[in-house]
This record gives sequence, structure tokens and C-alpha cells, in this order.
Amino acid sequence: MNSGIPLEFYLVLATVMFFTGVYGFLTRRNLITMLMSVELILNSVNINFMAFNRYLFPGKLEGHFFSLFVIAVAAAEAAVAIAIIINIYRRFTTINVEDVNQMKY
Amino acid sequence: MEAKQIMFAIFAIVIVVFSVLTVTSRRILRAAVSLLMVLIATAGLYFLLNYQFMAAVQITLYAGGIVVLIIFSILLTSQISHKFERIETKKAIFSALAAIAGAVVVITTILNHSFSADTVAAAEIDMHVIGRSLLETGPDGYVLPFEVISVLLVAAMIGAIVIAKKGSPHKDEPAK
Amino acid sequence: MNILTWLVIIPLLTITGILLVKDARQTKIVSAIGMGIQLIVAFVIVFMYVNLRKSGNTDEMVLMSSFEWFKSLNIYYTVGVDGISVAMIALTSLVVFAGVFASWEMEDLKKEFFISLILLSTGVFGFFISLDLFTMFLFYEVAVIPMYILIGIWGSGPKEYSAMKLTLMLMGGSALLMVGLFGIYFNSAPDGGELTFNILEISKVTIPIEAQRWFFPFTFVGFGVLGALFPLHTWSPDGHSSAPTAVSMLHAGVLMKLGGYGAFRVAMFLMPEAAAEMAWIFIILTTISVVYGAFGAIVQKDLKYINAYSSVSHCGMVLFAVLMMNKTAMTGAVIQMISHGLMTALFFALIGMIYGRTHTRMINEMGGLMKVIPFLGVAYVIAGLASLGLPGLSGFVAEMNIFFGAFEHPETFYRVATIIAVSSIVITAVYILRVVAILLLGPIRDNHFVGLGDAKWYEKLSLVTLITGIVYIGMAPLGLSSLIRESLIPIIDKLL
Amino acid sequence: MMTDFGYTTWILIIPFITFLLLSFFGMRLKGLPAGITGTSALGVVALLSWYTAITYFTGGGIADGGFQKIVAANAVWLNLSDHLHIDMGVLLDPISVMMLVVISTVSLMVHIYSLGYMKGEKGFERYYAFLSLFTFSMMGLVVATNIFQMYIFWELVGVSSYLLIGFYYDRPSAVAASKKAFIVTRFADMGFLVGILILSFTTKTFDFVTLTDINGPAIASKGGAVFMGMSLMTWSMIFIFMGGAGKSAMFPLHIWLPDAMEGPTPVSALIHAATMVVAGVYLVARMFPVYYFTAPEALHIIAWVGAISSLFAAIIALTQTDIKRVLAYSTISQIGYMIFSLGVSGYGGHDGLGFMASNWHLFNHAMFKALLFLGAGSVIHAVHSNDMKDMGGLRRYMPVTNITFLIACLTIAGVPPLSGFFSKDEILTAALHHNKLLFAIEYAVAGLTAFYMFRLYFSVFHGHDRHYHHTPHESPATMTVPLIILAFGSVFAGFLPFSRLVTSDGAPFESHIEWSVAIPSVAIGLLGIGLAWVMYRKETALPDRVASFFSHGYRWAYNKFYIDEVYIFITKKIIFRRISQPVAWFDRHIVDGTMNGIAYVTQSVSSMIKGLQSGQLQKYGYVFITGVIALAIVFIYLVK
Repeated sequence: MNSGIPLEFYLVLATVMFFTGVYGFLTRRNLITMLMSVELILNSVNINFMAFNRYLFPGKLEGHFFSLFVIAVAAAEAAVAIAIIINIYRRFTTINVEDVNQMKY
Repeated sequence: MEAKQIMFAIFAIVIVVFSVLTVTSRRILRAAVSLLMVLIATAGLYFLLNYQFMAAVQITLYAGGIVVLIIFSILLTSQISHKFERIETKKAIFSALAAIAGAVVVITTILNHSFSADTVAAAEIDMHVIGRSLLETGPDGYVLPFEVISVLLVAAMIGAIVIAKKGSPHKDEPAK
Repeated sequence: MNILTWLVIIPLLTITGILLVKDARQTKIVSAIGMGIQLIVAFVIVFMYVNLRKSGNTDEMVLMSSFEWFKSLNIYYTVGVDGISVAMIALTSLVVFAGVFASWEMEDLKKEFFISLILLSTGVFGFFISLDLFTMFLFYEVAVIPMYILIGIWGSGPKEYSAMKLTLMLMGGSALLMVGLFGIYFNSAPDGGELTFNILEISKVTIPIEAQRWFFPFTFVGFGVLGALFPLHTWSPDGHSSAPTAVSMLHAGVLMKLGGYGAFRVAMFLMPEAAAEMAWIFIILTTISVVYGAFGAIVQKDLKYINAYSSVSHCGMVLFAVLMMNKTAMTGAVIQMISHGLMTALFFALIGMIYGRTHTRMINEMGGLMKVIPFLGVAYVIAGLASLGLPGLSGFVAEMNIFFGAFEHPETFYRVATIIAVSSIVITAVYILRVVAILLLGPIRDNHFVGLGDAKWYEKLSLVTLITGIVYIGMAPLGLSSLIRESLIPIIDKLL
Repeated sequence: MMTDFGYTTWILIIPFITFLLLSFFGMRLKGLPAGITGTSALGVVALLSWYTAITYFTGGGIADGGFQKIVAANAVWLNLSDHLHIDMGVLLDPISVMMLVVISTVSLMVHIYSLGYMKGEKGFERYYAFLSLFTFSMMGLVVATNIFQMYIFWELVGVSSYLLIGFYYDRPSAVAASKKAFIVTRFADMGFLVGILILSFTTKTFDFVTLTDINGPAIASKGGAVFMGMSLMTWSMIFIFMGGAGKSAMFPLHIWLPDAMEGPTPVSALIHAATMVVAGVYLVARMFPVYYFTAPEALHIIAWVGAISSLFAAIIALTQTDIKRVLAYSTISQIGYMIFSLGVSGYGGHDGLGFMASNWHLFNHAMFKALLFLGAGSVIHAVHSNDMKDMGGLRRYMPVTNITFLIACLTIAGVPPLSGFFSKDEILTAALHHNKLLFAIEYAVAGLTAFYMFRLYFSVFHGHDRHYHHTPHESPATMTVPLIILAFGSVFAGFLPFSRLVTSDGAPFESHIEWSVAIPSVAIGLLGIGLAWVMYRKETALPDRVASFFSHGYRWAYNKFYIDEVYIFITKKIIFRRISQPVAWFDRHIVDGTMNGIAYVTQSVSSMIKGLQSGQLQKYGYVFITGVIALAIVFIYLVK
């Protein structure tokens, strides 16, 4: 039934998405957009999990649940990250990552 | 071409285009909206894979929850009309090179590997099964990760509140 | 509970006690009581040991007990003593006891000071009773680390620099040591079977010679750093001169002995073949230490520097004797450790007390102090005479054992080295008498010194404790030397 | 059946207890009581010693027709190795018994004398404590049963000497002198120790009885292995003699003795004239069979060292003006005699004449030199100066001192029938049998001795008065009585039948005066006295004229042949400047510099690395990602 779409398609799509996220993480200077890049990365991973589960282990649910948990973690992560970002904004009045470098040395 | 393949193609194009837009758009709200599109398209992929429950979760949690959260924070911290300055060319080129190199490595690896099964029965998973195994303690049960995630979520929520609380507790105390 | 374990527990209880009390006075009293009990326990152990031996117990180690605390790597808390360890324990308890009284007038952060000091002594006691290499190493680190805090906070002069230098060099030594110990561990079962850290068990097997060649230098140099082996001794002058009195006492008096003790209990005992092969290299280094330290001391102007170089010379003698690998020399090495421990603790205590009065340690700024502080002056002369090896005081006994033992070595090279080392007794006399003459004798240099008060009761207690030890060993050395000699038999048997 | 001499251990114990008592409770005793305590304790020791001597020589020590070595007490003090052990004990044989008598007598005299001489000095009790310590150590030295016990007490006498020379410790010259004495003798002791090391290595024993047994293993070994042309035993014996030479102030290790005169005069009499400085002689005498049978080369060296020292010191003594220094050089010269005499001695019967003579001279010398020093002390006590130029005509004020001093001078000059005549005659006889050149040297020294002693005597007691601060007066009885007793000793010691008591092999032999030697030696002695009479009886310009005639020689002798300067050059210039300071510099800058250098390099590397820690999140991310990709490439494509 899925014969028309090989597993590799999903994987390649996820890979592209992942590295787009990486690119965003490396280039974006705004913390919120960096967070969005991270969401992309997480999402691409989820796609992989789901595809693997469906194609390779259709009788099991590991990939499925893993994705579910990843989404939960992502939600938690987003909440905390945004809390931090807001706090940083209060303190430095900017959310530009290059201006937040007090942790060096 | 089957309908599924067409759907997949559409979703794939949406994902790629909006992913790129997410990371390149110079207006932050547009980036957020692009992210939303990516997430919705991903939910579509889950439908294609016949995981309706996950697709629903994806839309409600991701598209509905996280993106809204992000948009709120954008509203709190940035001006909507603000346009980012251009990225340094050097930085962009090197990052792109790294990303492309990574992608090439991964993709070649994927394509060189032959997966044992590429056709599967696309049976839908019963909601009962999901609910039961989520709370089951046996070998196929996921109650432990479930509980851990619950605790994590609680901790994250409390942490988020504490971190985001305005000012230090000393300042808030009224002078005696 | 095993009485040896009390040696570790009493200091810990004392620390707890110090944490509970309120002011500085109570801190002093608690420390003094704790260390007094420790002294008593130490001597009880000595008597128990002697009685056990008298009753015909010929085990290699006695009063043993063992407690497993890390199963998968076979690490045990194994304790036990032989004549050498009990002698070292007695020395440590004496020096610590004297050290507490020598720092009676410590001003700032008294509580923290005593806690660190006693923690350090815990490490030392633990080291001497351990029979498990890992536990031993653990205690070794416990002994070394508080030194950093003690010098860094309560020191004088460039204290941060000195503390850093001392700790880094000793840590460097520990790093080498750790490699060596792991080398021993992983070769502790050459015929298959379970790997072990237990010294007694390792001593029963022969570690493959290739492994010994690799790990003997690591172990020996690792301990050698603490034993002021040339050219890794330079932490000693800086460290000692910056450290507060009690810390110098403990460090030079006891901690440096960890090096000598470890060198033969671990390096020589467990890897005798490599030791025999490589002894000549270290003999050269230690002979240099002996003479070089003494020459270095001649021209120093700071009292603590003089003593630090003198320690280099004397501790060089310890390692020198250990490497000779015969009973007499090794007995001498142990006696020298004890003798030097007492003597140098006495020196540092006196220097601290003199400094507390004159506010200078430069000998050329002082003179004629014998007139104003006769008690301290006489004690200094006694320490000096012990240092230059006067019969009737401990240094002589140690040196004679070393020289005669070393001269028995069948190879001419070793005998020549011995004669070179003998020359140090003259050089020692030169620098000791120089200091005594400038510092104590002659007319009073500065009118400020006229009104100085002589030793207070606690200072006298501290000094008399140490002098008693020195004189006892010097006058009646037979008991101590036979205690040590018979314990050396298994070690010597393994070496030959 | 030999007598039990177990009680002799008390000869050691009593002074030691006195020392402890005086050092701990001396402060409470306040002066005179402390002195009396010390003196009475020593009186007991002297009685015991005399009793021992009488018992020993009248039969207690005789067996098989000779005096035996009796080990009266012995206990292991320390085990050095399986076959070497250090014992503490009491060994009685003719020389040790003789030394007991000498030491206890002179020490007792000095104790009594000091009651007057040191009266009112600060640290009176300390003085007596040190004297007791010295007596203890010296007694321990002479009764040592083994060479190591001897070394132990050897060091202890060294330190008591150090303490006593530096008695006036607020006087810089005294401090310097004590330091010098200790270090020079310590240097010599290092030789002694090395000697013992080699000796014990070859013979495996310290014990005197075993060592000196002429049928024993030590002597039978004939010297052991050969090292650099000489047998190990020879080396060992030379090194041991180095110790003796240091203690006995033999050339070139003599430099400390004249300076040691900074100590109180009674101390000079006891330690630096009568007892401690003859320890070297005693040592050689003790080891004599070993020297004679295994190391004749060493004995040869000893003879020459003794001869050169005696000549050399006598020449310097001619020119000195400090009364105590003259006596000090005279001591060196006389000890040179004794050492020399041992060096030319043979073994057994009449061949051992030199041995006997040496000990006899030691005995006599102890008496008359102590007398001279105590007399000099009496003079110094009266005029408050050491310098002969401040003295003159004292015979009118100090009759007892004058007469006893004169007796001592006559004795040392070898005028018959005083004791010095006999022993010196025997020494010269022994020398004549051995080597003519050595004999000539010693013969000349005899004349020089007479001359410089009478130079001293005449310029102090004759001539006319100087300007004294107050009229000199005779010393109190505590000081004059010891003088008189010692004078008796000096006069009559010559009539002791020494050759029947103290001999090299224990068997008595008959000695008689060799007139062919005695007459010329008396003649040259009288010549010396006569010359001194002419030059110094009245103050004339003659001495100055003679001095300017020998101008260069005089200056050299006056400056003690510049030996002190050589030592100062070696210590200050070579040891301090050329060795110690470079060592200290090397340690601070090179060795420590290397350590600091390592630290510095580590630090600079780390500060280079820390630049990577920029705090820029995206840089970290970039490095991370490229790193992961690189690793992926490596592990997927390169490592198969």
C-alpha cells in the first residue's frame, strides 16, 4: 500500500529538514528564531522515528511513543527556553545571541 | 503516480520550502508562520503513514501549542515590523557548507543502505492499544517513560514560571 | 571496631566537635583534647603491637581488618600495621599534637584552620594504616589537598603562589603515582585470577619485569616528589616558607615522610626487580639531593629556607637509604624519617615562635636572642645538634644506620656515593652553626628584642613533646630499631 | 683471678647525672652551690678512678704476666647489621686506666680552680653543667669498648668543647672560635667516620678487643683488598688518624686550637691542653696494634705529621705575644711529640718504647700543661689581660703562681729530674732508633720549647712592672691549691715505673735512661733557657734585633704561616662564593625556573585555548556540528 513511497523518501526529507534546522541554528542571531530551528530539528527526528516504526517494525509502537515523548519534551523545552529568553530580554533588553556572551572564559 | 505519492510530493515540497523560509526569513513573524506550515505538513505525513493519533497530537501540541507560545514570546520581546539585518556572508556560507556537507553525508549513507522492508501493511493503530500500552507495566508498557515525562513536564513548567518571574525575590519583598 | 580505624575516626570526631563549638577558645580545647586522645591511642597501638610480637605473633601485618567498599574493582578498606607503620603513627601523633599547641595563638578563622589541619592529619594516619593501594592513594590525596587551603589562606609572603606551586607539584606527583598504582593493579595477577589492590597479596606474586620497568619509575618518582627528590624538590622552600607554623611542622614533619614510606612500601616492595635495576639512577639523584640541599642551605638568609633546604638534604638521605635495599640502611631510612620528622617539626615550631616575637625571619636582622629567649634558644640549639647528627640525639642513630647500611652494599659505586653522602655531615654542621651563631649568640642586635618574652606554657608543651622524642630515640635507639628491623625482614626477603 | 670492675660504670654515670641535675635545676641553685655540687660529684669520680687505677695496676688487671684488657661492662646499644652492633661499655686496660686518672685528676683540679676563677660570672651553673658533660664524654671516650662508642663520645667531647669555648656567647670572637673549632673537628671526624666505615667493612667488627688482638682476624687479614695502591686497612687507618689529627690539632687541622683560647682559661687547661686534645694520641695508641701490623704506611704518615706539627707549632710559639696562644702552640707542639712518638714506635717489649714514651709524655704533659694554663689563668685573673706586653715583674706579687709556673716551665723544658725530662728522653731515644732526620727535628724542637717557655716565663714574672689598674695580688686558695697539687704531679710523675705499667703489648719491660740521648737533650734545653735568660730577663732591644734579623721568617711565623688565611680563602671564597651561592642560585633559577617554566608554558597554552571559549553559542554549535560531520566521515568512509 505504501509501495509508491519508499522509506528513503521520508529519510531524505527528514535529513533535508534537519540540516535546514542546523543551518538556521548556526546563522540566526535571534534567540527565538534559533529556538524555531531547534523545533525543526526535533520535528525531522520525529519523522524518522515514525517512518522507521511504520516500515521496519510495524507491529511495535516504540517509534510512535518515542515521537510522542519527544513532542512532550519539545513542549517543555520550548516553555523553559521561552522563559529564559524573556528573562534575558529583561536583563539585556535584547535577545541577540551574540550580545549574550557573559559565560565566556 | 498514485494519490499518496502526489500527497507526499506536496507535503515534501511544503516542508522543504517552508523550512528554508523559517530559517531565512528576515521577519520574525513570517518565520513563525512558516514553521507552523512545516509542522502542519509534517502532520500530513503522519496521516500518510496512517498514524492518525500522532498526527492529531502534532497539530494540537506543536502547531497549536508550541507555535502559539513562540508567537507570544515574539510579541513580548520583538517588534513585529522589525526586519533582521542580513546575515554575514561568511557565516552564511560556512554554515550552509556545513549543513550541505552533513546532508550529503547522511543522504549518501541512507541511499547506500538497503532497508529490509519497504512495503508494509498500513494498519491503523487502535486508540485503545495506544492508551493501554501507555499505561501498561509489562514488557510492551510505557508507563515508566510516561511518568518520567510527566515529572519532567511539571518540573519544566515550575522552572519556566520561576525563571520568567519578574525580578528577584528580594526586590519584591516589601521593606519592613 | 578495629583500633586502627579509630585513628581515622578520632580526627573526624574532633572535626565534628569543632563544628559544634562556639568560639575560638573552645576550638583550641577540643582540638587539643582530640589530638591528645589520638596521641594516647597511637601509643596504645605501639604497645599492643609490641606485646603481640612478644607473644610470638609473626604475621607480616597485625591488627588487620578489611572491609569491602567497591566490589567490582576489588577495592577494600584494608588496614594493618607492622613495626614501621606503628613507628610512623607514633611520629605523626606526636607532631600533630605539638602542632596543635604550636598554633595556639592562631588569630583568624581559627575553627577553619583547625578543621583543615586535623583533616590533613586524618589523611596521614589513614595512609600509614592502609594496606590497599587505592585506599592508600585516597588518604594520600586527603592529606595533600588541605595543604593548599592551609597555605593559601593562613600563609605569609607570596602565599598564593606557594600554595599553588606546592599543590600543583604534589598533584603532578600524584598523577605519576596513580599511573604507577594502576600499572601495579593491572599486573597484580599475572597468572590470571582476580586483580587486586591489596599490598600483601600483590607482594606474593611477581609482577612481570617489563611491567615493573614501566611502572617502577612512575611510582618511585610519584612518591619522590613528596619526598623532595632532586630536581622535584623546589616546592619545598617556597611552600615551607609561606606556610603557617603548624602546617610547616606537619608538612615537613609528616607529609614528606609519606613519600619515603610509600617509596619502599609500594615501589620497592612490590617491584623489587626493577628497583634493583634502576636504583643507580635514583642513587645519583638522591646523592645530589643530600649534598646539594646542604650546600643550598649554607647561604640562605631566611630561617625557613634554611630549614627547607636542610629537609631536602635529610629527606634525600631517606630515599638514598631506601634504595640501598638492605636491612641496616632501610632501618636507617625509617629512623631518619622519624628523626627528621621530629627535628624539623621542632625547627619549624621554633621558627614560628621566634617569628611571632621578632616579626622577621631574616637571620641577619636578628642576633643575641639566646639572652632574651633562652628556652627557645636552647631548644633551637638542640634541634640544630640533632640535625647535624650529634650522638645522643635522634639524627645520629639514623645517619649511622644509613651510612653503615649503605656501605655494606657490594658495589663500589654505591660505597663511593655513601662517602659523598657522609660529607654532608660537615656541611650540615656549617649551616647549623652559622645560624645558631648569627641568630642566638653574640650581642643583641636590635634593642627591640630586649623585652621579648620567653616561651609560654603551650609553646613549652609543644617543644618538650618533640624534644622528648628526639632525645629518647637518640639515647635508647635499640627498641625502635629492632621494632623496625624485624618488620623489614619480609621486605628484604622479597628484595633479595 | 681478675677483679670485678663493674663499679666503673659509675665513673660515667655520676658526671652524666650531675650534668642533668645542673642543667635542669642549676638555675635554682644560683651560683656557688651549683659549683660545689659539680665539684663534689667529680671528687667522687676522681676517687673511683684512682681506686680503679690502684686496683688495676696492683694486680686486678694482671694475668699471664701482663696487663689484660678487661671489659668491665658492655651492653648492646644499637644493632647496625647482623654482625655489627654498637655497644656501650667500659674497657679497662693500662692506657684507659691511665687516662681515667689523668682526666679525673685534671678535671677535679679545674673544677676546684674554677670555683675561684669563675666566681661571679653569669652562667656559673651552666659552666659547671658543661664541665660535667665534658667529663662524662671524655670518660666515655677513654673507656670505650669499641671504636664506635669512641666515635660517639668523640662527637660529644666535640660538642662540649664547642659549648665551653663559646661560653661567653655574647662575645663575637668566642662565638666565631667555637664555631671554627666545631667545624674543623667535624671535618676531621668525617674522616674518622669514613675510616670506621672502611674498617668495619673489612673487619666486620667494631670491638677493640677483637681488633687489636694480634692473633685476631683483623690483624690476620693483613689489610684486606687493595684500593688505589694501598690496602683498605691502610686507607681506613689514615682516615681514622684524620679524626685524631683534627681533635689533637695536628698540622694542618690545628687552626682551631689557638682560637679556642677564647674560652675560659680553666676550660683551656682541661680540654685544650690536658685531655680532649690528646684524644688523637689516645686513639692511635688504642688502635696501635692495628696500625703496626696492618698499616705501617699510616704509621709512617703519623710520625711525619707529628714531627712537622711539633716543629711548626714551636716556631710559631716563639713569636706570639698572647700568653694563652703561646701555650696553645706549645700544646700543639707537645702533642706532636706524642703522636710522633707513636709513629716511630715498634710493638712489644723494648721495641714498644715509643708507645710507652708517648703515653708517659701524655700523662706528664697533662699535669704540667694544665699547671701552665691554670697558672696563666691566675695571672690573667690578676692583670685582666692576655697579652704578655701587659705583664711583667709579677713574681713579687704572686709568689705561689710564680713558683708553680717556674716548675712547669722547667718540666716542659726537660730539666732533670722533673717528669718532662724522662718522657722526652724516651721519645728521643725511640726516634733515634727509627729515623735520624726525625730525631733531628724533635731534638731541635726540644731546644725551641725551652726557649719559648722561658721567654714567656721571664717576660711575665721578671722584668719591671707595667701600669696595672690595681695592684696584682695572689689568687685565692681555691686557685692556688690546684696549682700546688699539679706542681707536685709534674715533679714526681717522672719517677713512676711507667714501662712496667703502660706498654704496647701489656707485658712490662725495663727501660732506663739513655745517657747518650739524655745529655745532649738536657744541654739543648739549658741552652734554650739560657738564651731566653739573656734576651728576656731584662728588657733589652735584643729580641727586636733578632726579630728584624729574621724579618721575613719572623713575619711568617708571627702570622702563623698564613694557614688561617688559606682556610678563610677556602671556606669564604671557595665554599661560600664558588659552591654554595651558585648552588642556591642554580636551585632558584634553573631547577625552580624549569618548574616555573613548565607552569608558564601551561598557562600560556591555556590562555591560547581559552580564546576558543568565546561565549558565542553559535561558534560552539558550528564547531560541534563540523566535528560531528568530520567524525562521521572518518568513521563511515575512512575507517572500515
